[in-house]
Amino acid sequence: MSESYLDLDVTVRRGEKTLRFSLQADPGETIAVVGPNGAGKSTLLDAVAGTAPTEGSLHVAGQDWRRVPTHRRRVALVHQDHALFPHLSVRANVEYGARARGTGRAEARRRASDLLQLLEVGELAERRPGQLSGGQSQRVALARALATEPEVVLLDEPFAALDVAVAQRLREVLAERLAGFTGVTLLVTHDAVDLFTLADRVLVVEDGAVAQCGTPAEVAALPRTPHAARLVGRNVLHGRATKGRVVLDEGPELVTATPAEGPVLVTFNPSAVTLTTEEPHGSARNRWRTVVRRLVGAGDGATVRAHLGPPTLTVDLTTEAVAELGLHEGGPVWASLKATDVTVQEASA
Amino acid sequence: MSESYLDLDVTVRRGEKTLRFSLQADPGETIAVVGPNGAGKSTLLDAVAGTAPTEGSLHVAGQDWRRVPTHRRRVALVHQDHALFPHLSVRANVEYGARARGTGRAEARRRASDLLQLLEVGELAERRPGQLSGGQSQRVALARALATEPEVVLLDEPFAALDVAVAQRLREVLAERLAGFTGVTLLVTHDAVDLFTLADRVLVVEDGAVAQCGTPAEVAALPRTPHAARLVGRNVLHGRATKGRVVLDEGPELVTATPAEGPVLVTFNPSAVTLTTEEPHGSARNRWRTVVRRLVGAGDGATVRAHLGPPTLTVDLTTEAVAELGLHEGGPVWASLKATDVTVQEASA
Amino acid sequence: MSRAPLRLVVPATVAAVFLVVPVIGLLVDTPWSRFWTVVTGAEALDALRLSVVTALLSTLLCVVLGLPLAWVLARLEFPGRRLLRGLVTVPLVLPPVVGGVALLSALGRNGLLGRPLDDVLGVTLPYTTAAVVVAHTFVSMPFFVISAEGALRAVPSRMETASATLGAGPWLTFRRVSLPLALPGVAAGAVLSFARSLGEFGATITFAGNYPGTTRTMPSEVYTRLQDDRDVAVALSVVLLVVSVAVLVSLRERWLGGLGAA
Amino acid sequence: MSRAPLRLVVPATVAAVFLVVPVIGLLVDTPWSRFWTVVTGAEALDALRLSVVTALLSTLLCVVLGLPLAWVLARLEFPGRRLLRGLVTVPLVLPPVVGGVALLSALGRNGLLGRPLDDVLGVTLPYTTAAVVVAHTFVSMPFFVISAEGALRAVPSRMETASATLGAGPWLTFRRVSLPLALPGVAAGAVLSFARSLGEFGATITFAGNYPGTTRTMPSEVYTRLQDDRDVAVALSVVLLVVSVAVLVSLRERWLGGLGAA
Amino acid sequence: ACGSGGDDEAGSGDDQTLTVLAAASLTESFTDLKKEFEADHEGVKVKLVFDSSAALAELAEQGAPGDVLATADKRTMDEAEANDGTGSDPQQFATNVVTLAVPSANPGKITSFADIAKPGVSYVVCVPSAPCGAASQTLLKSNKITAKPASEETDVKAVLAKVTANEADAGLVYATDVTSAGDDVKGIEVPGAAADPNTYWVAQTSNAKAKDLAGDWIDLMRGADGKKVLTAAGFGTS
Ligand SMILES: Nc1ncnc2c1ncn2[C@@H]1O[C@H](COP(=O)(O)OP(=O)(O)OP(=O)(O)O)[C@@H](O)[C@H]1O
Ligand SMILES: Nc1ncnc2c1ncn2[C@@H]1O[C@H](COP(=O)(O)OP(=O)(O)OP(=O)(O)O)[C@@H](O)[C@H]1O
Ligand code: MOO
Ligand SMILES: [Mg+2]
Ligand SMILES: [Mg+2]
Repeated sequence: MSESYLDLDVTVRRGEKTLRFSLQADPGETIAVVGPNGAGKSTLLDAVAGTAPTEGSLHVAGQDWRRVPTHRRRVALVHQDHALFPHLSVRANVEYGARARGTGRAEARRRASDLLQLLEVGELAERRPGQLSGGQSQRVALARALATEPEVVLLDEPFAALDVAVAQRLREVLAERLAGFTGVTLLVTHDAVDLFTLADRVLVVEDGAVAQCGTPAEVAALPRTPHAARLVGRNVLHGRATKGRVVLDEGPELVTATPAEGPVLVTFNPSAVTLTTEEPHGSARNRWRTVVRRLVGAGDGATVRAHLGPPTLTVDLTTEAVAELGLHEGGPVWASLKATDVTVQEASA
Repeated sequence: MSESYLDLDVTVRRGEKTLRFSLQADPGETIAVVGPNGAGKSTLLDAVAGTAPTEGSLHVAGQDWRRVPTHRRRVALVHQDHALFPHLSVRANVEYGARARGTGRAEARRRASDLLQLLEVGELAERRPGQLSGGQSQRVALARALATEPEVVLLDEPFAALDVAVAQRLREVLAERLAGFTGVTLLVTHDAVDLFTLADRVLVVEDGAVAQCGTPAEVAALPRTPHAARLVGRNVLHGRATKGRVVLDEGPELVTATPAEGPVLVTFNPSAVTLTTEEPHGSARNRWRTVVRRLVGAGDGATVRAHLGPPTLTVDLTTEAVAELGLHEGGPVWASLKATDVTVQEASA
Repeated sequence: MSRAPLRLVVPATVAAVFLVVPVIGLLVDTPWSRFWTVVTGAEALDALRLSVVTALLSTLLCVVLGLPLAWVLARLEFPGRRLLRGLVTVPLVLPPVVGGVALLSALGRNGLLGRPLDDVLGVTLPYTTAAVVVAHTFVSMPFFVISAEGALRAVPSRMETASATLGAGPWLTFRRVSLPLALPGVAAGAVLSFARSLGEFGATITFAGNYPGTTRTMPSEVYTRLQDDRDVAVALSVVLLVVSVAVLVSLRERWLGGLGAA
Repeated sequence: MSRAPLRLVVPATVAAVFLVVPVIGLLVDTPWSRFWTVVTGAEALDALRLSVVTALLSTLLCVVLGLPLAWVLARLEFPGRRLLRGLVTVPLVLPPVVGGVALLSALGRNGLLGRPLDDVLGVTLPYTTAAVVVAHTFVSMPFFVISAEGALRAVPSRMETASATLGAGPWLTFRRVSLPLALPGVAAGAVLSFARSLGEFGATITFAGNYPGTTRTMPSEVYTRLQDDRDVAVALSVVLLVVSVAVLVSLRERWLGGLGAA
Repeated sequence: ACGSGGDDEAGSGDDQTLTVLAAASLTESFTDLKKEFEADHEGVKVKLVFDSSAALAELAEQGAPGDVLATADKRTMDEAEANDGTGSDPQQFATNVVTLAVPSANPGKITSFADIAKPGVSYVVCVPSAPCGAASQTLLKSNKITAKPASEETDVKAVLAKVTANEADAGLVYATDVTSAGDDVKGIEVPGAAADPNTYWVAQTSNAKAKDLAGDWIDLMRGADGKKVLTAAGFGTS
């Protein structure tokens, strides 16, 4: 018998690949699952829901779920492709789960109406899924999952097709719901915002295995995989370290403040990089002549992507700085970076 | 005969709704199509592709496309739900378009291999779509569309299911492809990054009609719909203006520098808001006592969502500022905003 | 809608002509002057009523028993499934008269099941109206099972797993998801088996005989009248034809309407 | 795989028993001692060969003509489509003997099409092997068309529009997308029509006659022998049964294998 | 319930119903006799069950409902008797003579039996296993005709249908068939046919419930009224 609310240690076969996950979670926890495409995030959810053939152990609330068929596991799953029933109205789709678990007709209907209202698709209740836009169908799928009373909530990129405003509002709606929820939520996402707005912990999955598990702040500060690093917005470079220097796999050398040996991952924030038109003479020990590859302005900040040999740096600047430096795509520029701003860690993948 | 490369003025019926679009585009232009869920973005693409029944006029390169059946229109469409052929391998899916348009077997195969490689799914060529993850299938759909030689490229949220790193790389790949492309590209997106990295112009669609059309910078500076404003990251409030003051629909009054009358949209950047623990005594003419609703840290910046009566403000701060102010969720705080930082425009919707 | 390719429209037209012209020929040959007297004769009406009732009953049996069988073949993995599917196809290829002989050997007074049935319950099946229904069902159930199995197989398994994650057990999933999604194919199967029952002759006459009022269905009536008056037989066939198309149309709409809205 | 609900397994078992027991009865009644002599008789072998060949040819015709017809019914909007579908169903409900009469009235020497055919081309169809194929096709094509139409309807229209946006015209879309996706249903339809052809008796004997070697198929042979020696008839039926199941299995695998990989 | 209900209605349990199993070629004459019989026996209903003689013999052997069995040849009656299907001694009640039928238009220009051997003439016969076929074989042989038929039909009505529909130039049928076809066909005598007619037999079934009525029916058939009806249909009743 396990001590955690959710205690999982499973292997799943997908074609020739074998994926292996292990995870413990406490009641009320929301865990963001992140990782590159094809890492196995959806597969992990399938394993918990019992919709993929699974070996190993899986306990929820002290119950051995490997002996419980899918329809008796109290899960709520939002499929990545929604999987709405095409022959049922939106309302009937949402009522389905409650009805299947024995809720009365009136109560199921009330719950469905409330949820559809909450997700701002109340007026679509009588439509068929084929008559919905992508984002509308995404919201109905979310409503359908939330209409049941699950022990485990499994959300596979629930905000992917949503417009910004709705996504933001739904994050808040979900945050409120999850705050009062005593089960465990697994939320697959490619959006860093979800990590910081919804998650208690982040599970980083890479190549069919768990690569890291920690609080959002921990993962943001010290991401262990290139994907996690990029997700939280850091620059990521690969190289080999010897005595405080890192020879990048493609490109120049880099001076760091952390001693390390062997293959490493070097990460630093986009705002840690300073751009100048003249060669810089400050304290920054790393300086490279590069070329502005792309210049992107969003709101009143700007992002510069600069070539550093083949690797590309992402640099954040204010719009004024861009104007002052007279940056333009294809133009030359000096980039400098303090050794102390660089994080070095052993390469995990 | 029209003068633009793409000249479109159509109405499309969807259920009881009638949608109406009009748009002119020059050769080589990439137009981002943005708007809330259900606004009609996918429908616009369908109208151009000829896969939705359409009235009105539609000319491409001087040809009347309303008389051209879909399969003779040289379009490349990435469906929001991918619509890969489940019975064909990934490779055969990608070869399909080229083969249908008469390209030889070897050439089609070469092109498919190149594209799959480019989109980093080369090793999945022999798989069936049912054996792909969500993001893998998204990339295959993109490859399939790009393998043809279209006059018009229609991309419906092509990066939606992609992981951050891949999305970023594919944006660059796409940017390069589109740079050399002489046709017109319509790119539906919910991500502001796409506006600034890929688009020459932005078409804002709202409730089945074009609400705004301009360069990304124009739309970012003066978004005409709440959705566009939120997309580019601005705070959006609704209210009624009288003599330089705006009475917000829900919440306090606001002083602005722009004279206006009647219903208005008030927008300002998250970084224009200053937070203090004491009542501020500076030049800022708008100041409110509010409560920190959520506190979100990403990388080394932080976003604060604060209650202003019912409307919520988004405020960007540095992590240090958060620590200095001792902000915590539920804690009180003063927000101030200069009248000159506020943009006022007549409400369009 | 893009234009229809000639490569499809031309053979389709040939097929339609091929199927329709003989029916027209039949209508041309019909003795319209005597038509009314013929079709309102007591015997003809009896046979018609019997045919429609037994065909509907047998369709009902096909659905009630055949749908579960189709589901088992489509969804369960068990040893001998391929063999079972093969065996289910067998009545399809049996000439109907032989089907009747086979039914006698199974359910006749001295049959494998017929003898215990007779000894224990005192029920003899052959030569009764029930035997007509049994013969129809035996001949037409394979049509239903094969159509329905194909339709059930075509239901995406994602739909069924989605239903399971929402707490629906296999039975509820079958009833509320798989069956509605497979409905067009299932309905087509029911149409096929109803039609086959209506036209069936060989197995019925062999297993159930040709007793007016109890086992003489329209095809048997037509066969009988073919012996003495070909015109009457043709007129009866036309009636069968009209009635069955009418039943099919109303059945199809009632059924599809009813289940679709459920 | 979750457990099978009894509500489905029990009726499925009843259905399977109902379909299988008569076949077992037939096997029990088979005169095994004379079996070999009977089935290797020249007449039996002739009839068997003829049956298999004509049934295969007619299945081919059903597919070649019926598939386009199914597509037209499933995908084209035109006035009279519902009527056409109704008419296509008619041969299904016609008792087979009447089907034969109808074919004679259309394609016989004095038939609507038969007379011009005879006058102009000097071709008379009845009593030839071709007539057997025609009779089989007439009776079994509706089975194919209804199954195939259902399967084509079930192909999501998104797949067809996706194909069109990739530059594929309706014909290519049909060949490379709609047909492969509908293949299970289409194959089931072909199985049904092949099986129906193999067992068909009434229409064949009426339209094509019963001449050994050219038009006497297995069912006619069986029927003929039923008049004088029931044992022989049963033995022949068993042969028909075994051969047809063998053909079905190999056909099914070849076809599904072949097209699936295309 | 349906099973036993059907059984009752089929009539063997009810004295007021007489069920007659009759060869298909007797359809017209027995339908006439039924009217006469019902007029003579108030409250009695006659059920006529037509099928091939072999199928009827099978019915009698299986104990299917039926009081009287009338077959179109001796062999099937013998078979029924041998398998305990009969409840009284079979009696011959009619004969039928093989005749050549040609369409009234006579496309083959046939005037004698020997003409069917002319090149280009298509004729049809019954299968040898059917009674009419066996008789035809004998006659073709005795008349030294070797030309092959276009088809061997399973029963004589199928042969007649081919001739009436003008699909065949000639067909070997029974005299009764020529009579029933009326103006559609012409009959041509077959040399030697009258000497070796086909015989019709009748008996009570072993399962007969309405034994008295069955006797009455057999008497009617074999009496003057029966002979009149049978003769009118083209049977011989000597
Ligand atoms: N049926 C299958 N057969 C073979 N391989 C499969 C099958 N289904 C999935 N896979 C593979 O298993 C791996 C994990 O897939 P999964 O869907 O869990 O990825 P994911 O992390 O959800 O990715 P994404 O972000 O793209 O949705 C992928 O590499 C995928 O290609
Ligand atoms: N078949 C249909 N019948 C009725 N209404 C439909 C149908 N298809 C789409 N709609 C409606 O038409 C509107 C436009 O849909 P469309 O798919 O173009 O939206 P969209 O802008 O692409 O949204 P999203 O961002 O959610 O993908 C929506 O309100 C949708 O509900
Ligand atoms: O093939 Mo049949 O008995 O004539 O239906
Ligand atoms: Mg996934
Ligand atoms: Mg859309």
